[in-house]
Amino acid sequence: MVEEIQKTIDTEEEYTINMGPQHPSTHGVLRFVVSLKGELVKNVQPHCGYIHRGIEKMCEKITYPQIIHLTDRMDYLSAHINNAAVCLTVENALEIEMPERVKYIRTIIEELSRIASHQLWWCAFGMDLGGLTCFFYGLRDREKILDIFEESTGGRLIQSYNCPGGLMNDIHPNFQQKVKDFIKYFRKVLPEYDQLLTGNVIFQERAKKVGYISKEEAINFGLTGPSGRGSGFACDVRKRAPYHMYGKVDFKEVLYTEGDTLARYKVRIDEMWESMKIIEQLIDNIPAGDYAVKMKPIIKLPEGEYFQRVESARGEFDVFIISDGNKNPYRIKFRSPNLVNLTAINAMSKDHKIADLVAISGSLDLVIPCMDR
Amino acid sequence: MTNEQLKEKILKLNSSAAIAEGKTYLTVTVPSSELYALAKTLKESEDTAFDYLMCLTGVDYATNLGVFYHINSSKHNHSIVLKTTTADRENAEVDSVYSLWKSAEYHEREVFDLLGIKFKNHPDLRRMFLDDDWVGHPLRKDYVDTINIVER
Amino acid sequence: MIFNIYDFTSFTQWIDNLLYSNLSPFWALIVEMTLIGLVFLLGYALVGLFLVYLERKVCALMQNRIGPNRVGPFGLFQTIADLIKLLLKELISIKHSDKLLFNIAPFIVIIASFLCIAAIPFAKGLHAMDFNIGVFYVMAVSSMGVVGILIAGWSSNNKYSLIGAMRSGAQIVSYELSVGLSLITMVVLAGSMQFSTIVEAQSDGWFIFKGHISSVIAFVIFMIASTAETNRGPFDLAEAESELTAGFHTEYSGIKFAFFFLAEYMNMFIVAAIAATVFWGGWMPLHIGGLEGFNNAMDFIPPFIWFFGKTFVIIFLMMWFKWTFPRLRIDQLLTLEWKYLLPINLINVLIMAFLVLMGWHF
Amino acid sequence: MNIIGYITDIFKGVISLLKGMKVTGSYFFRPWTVVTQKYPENRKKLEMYERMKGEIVMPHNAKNEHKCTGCGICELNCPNGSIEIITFQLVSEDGKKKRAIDKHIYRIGMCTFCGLCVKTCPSKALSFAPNFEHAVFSRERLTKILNKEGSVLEKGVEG
Repeated sequence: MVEEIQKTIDTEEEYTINMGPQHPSTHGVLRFVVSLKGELVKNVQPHCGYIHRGIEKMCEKITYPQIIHLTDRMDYLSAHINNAAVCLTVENALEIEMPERVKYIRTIIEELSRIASHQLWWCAFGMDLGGLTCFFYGLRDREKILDIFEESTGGRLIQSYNCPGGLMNDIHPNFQQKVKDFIKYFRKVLPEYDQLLTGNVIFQERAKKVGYISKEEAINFGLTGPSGRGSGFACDVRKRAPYHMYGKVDFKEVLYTEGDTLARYKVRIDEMWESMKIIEQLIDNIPAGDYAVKMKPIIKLPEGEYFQRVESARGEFDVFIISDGNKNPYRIKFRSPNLVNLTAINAMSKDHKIADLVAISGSLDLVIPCMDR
Repeated sequence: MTNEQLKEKILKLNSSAAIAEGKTYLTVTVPSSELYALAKTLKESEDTAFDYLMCLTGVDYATNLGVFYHINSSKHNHSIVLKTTTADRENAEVDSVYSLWKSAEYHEREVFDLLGIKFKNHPDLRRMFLDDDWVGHPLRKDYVDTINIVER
Repeated sequence: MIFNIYDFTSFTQWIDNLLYSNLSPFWALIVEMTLIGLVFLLGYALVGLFLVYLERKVCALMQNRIGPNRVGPFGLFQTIADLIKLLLKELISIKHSDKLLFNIAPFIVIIASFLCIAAIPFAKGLHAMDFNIGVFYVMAVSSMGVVGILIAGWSSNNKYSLIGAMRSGAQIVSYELSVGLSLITMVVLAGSMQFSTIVEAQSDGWFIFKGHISSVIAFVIFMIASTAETNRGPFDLAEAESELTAGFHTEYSGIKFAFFFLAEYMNMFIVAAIAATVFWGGWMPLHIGGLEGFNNAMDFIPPFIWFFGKTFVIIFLMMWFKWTFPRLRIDQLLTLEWKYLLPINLINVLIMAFLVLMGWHF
Repeated sequence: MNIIGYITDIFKGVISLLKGMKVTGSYFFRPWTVVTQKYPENRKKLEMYERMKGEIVMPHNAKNEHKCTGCGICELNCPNGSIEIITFQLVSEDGKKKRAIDKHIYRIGMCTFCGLCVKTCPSKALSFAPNFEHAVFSRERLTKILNKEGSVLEKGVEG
């Protein structure tokens, strides 16, 4: 296969290199077949599927509560958001209204996972550009969120905290205090991120005007999440189709119009601030009540098609369930934001240097297990 | 536009379309030969402006194969579901919407890979996740793999 | 002058006389060279290993980590354990590679850095070779290392290696210019290319103070350019692990990799030593013209402590750069050199020449 | 090229670089901010959160009694088939036949810690334990039998 591609694109001046499946900057097992002319990238062909586990096929054989542990393992950096998407789909299909407490807690934990995910993205992006120290600062602060998760949910990376009908267990009594402490700490540390990387002249030069994509193109390519908002595409599902508590809290949809790597970077940094704002509005007012509603032991969705959009840390994550009335879905489709965002990489990185390809793929924040499913 | 307005508009465009009211979105079922034309008008006309393809799903209905298009307008923020089916399971073919929405490229490759629906006019239709020499399409209901799939 | 108590001239002279009185001149020369070679080889390995340890510890502290702490007290023997591991590792030979070039490349790199040490004055009289063109010699020899890197990248039969090597070539060819010009600025001030003369000339104040703003600019440029020349820090494009996996030494393993590794750290040491010698007075203690008491007190600190102290401060600075900044892109790297460093440098040489001409330096 | 812009560019760049160096430097000179831990040495002091999903255990009381009735709901709910329950018929004193567990087999190598077995158990016989050191030298040792040797069903728990 490689030979075939090589033959078609290897002209006298161009040559191909394989970036991946094992490559330090692809954060997993994604393979880019890059054809280069000197150091200029002429064509990028991504090859996916190195960790294709067939989650959609597996889901057709298991019940709805069991799906949760598989969605955890898709976008493992913001696992909670994926779970909430599936739970929301099932709950909306059954027309069960969640108690306010569940909505509050889900929103808070979703925002915390968004921060954690952006932190990890920040440090990995810094590392892609060669600033190794970023990696440790990001992980250091992410650890604090993981500790909060662990205390309440029992899991650090993969929490399996949601279930159709609410939450697996109530939050830990320390939860509120710890979240407040974290926000206080993180408000102090986040400016350090800016000093270390954002303001740095080398970083600015590396990121500015690299991987430009216009708003129209971004919409056409389906770029969502911070990658789309960096181009000015107002695609935040939290605003456009509110779920949980997002309709009732006050937050800004971060939009930049530059459409380059720096804009996508800034969107994520600003989103961390916005997430903290959302959490602060909710954390003190978690209403008392049940943490879950009583569900039937075997959940069966009525026949029909159910579609739910949520905003994951990387973009729009959609769950599409076709039910035939059984206890397991007839067909379930997860719209992975990463896979769609990857579509644009060829257009973005054309005629840039190979070092820019690394920066661009870093700025799209690709999580390969979510892409491959 | 509200769902009612959309319904009217679509019926005006294509009278043969079957429109079902879903939970939140309208589901418009059209024959596969008319889908591309309808999608094109929906995308290009000013009052609908469906410029963003959210999701493209292939389904195996045991007798026929179906494709769902969840489309949204970034300008008006309304959404609609297009659906088409083909009865030909061996040589299922649907027009590609790549020329309308570029995000369809990988979606369609994925559907081709896992369900075996071919997309006409797709620029680069090959397997997405599986090896090029893989036999069969795993998401089809009649796909058998006695070694890796454990039936309980 | 009190610092003569630490003068090594008589010691080296004594060894020299001893050898020449007992052996024929030819054999005396051979024995002398072997002795110096052995001493340097040992010092080279020790300094190299210590630098690796230091780098790991420094970056660990900057990154909120502990760093090596298992082997020996504070992990001091970690690098020795690493060296043993590298010695025991398999040397992988690659199909379709140019075997001869592939094998000699690490040696060229390490020899180039080894040759440089010969010219560095560690203390008064502790000097392998006091060339009268010392500065010129160091520049000439140190740029030989790039040949090894180019050969390594070419012979590996790996496109990543080749890209890395080509980047390294472009980088060193252009930054050589800045290193040279910034050193020339100081040579203008010192009026000599001989390291011993340069050091002696700083006995009443280091050149970085003597040459006003001009020598400060030269120092900053030298730091930037020399970091680039050693393929370190924000300028490690030849390795660029996030882009090219490991650049020119992707295909090397075992002791050959260790050679590249050691050479990188020794180059850093050499560059820092030259910076310390030319800008901060080398082994010369901190002297301020006119303050005799202070100068005498400073003289009690042995010169090699001054030398290594200054060198390690500069090495720390280079580590600090590396662990703070993101990497540049190849075109930005060349832009920095040709659009910023070179013009500034040329103007700086003129300013310095003017200062010396007018006698406005201290 | 604008000469003033050229010079201000240089100064702005240098200042931004110094800002970054301030951050890393400040951490370098504050070694007490180190966050990593020496893991195997601090094993004794490690405090895990009580809810941590380390492994699934079946709590036994002082009289070596557990609460598992052998109903098999956990086995049904486990998505990976990591639980297997072997039961036998127990004839009680008054002649009634009752189901009791012989072995509650738990394969930790297949477990994904989704928590469905713990959540759905009607008699709350299973729980998570915060033990996380599961590395063993052979795969067989990852298969565990949760009920202890000679344990019986606790009085008052109905199957």
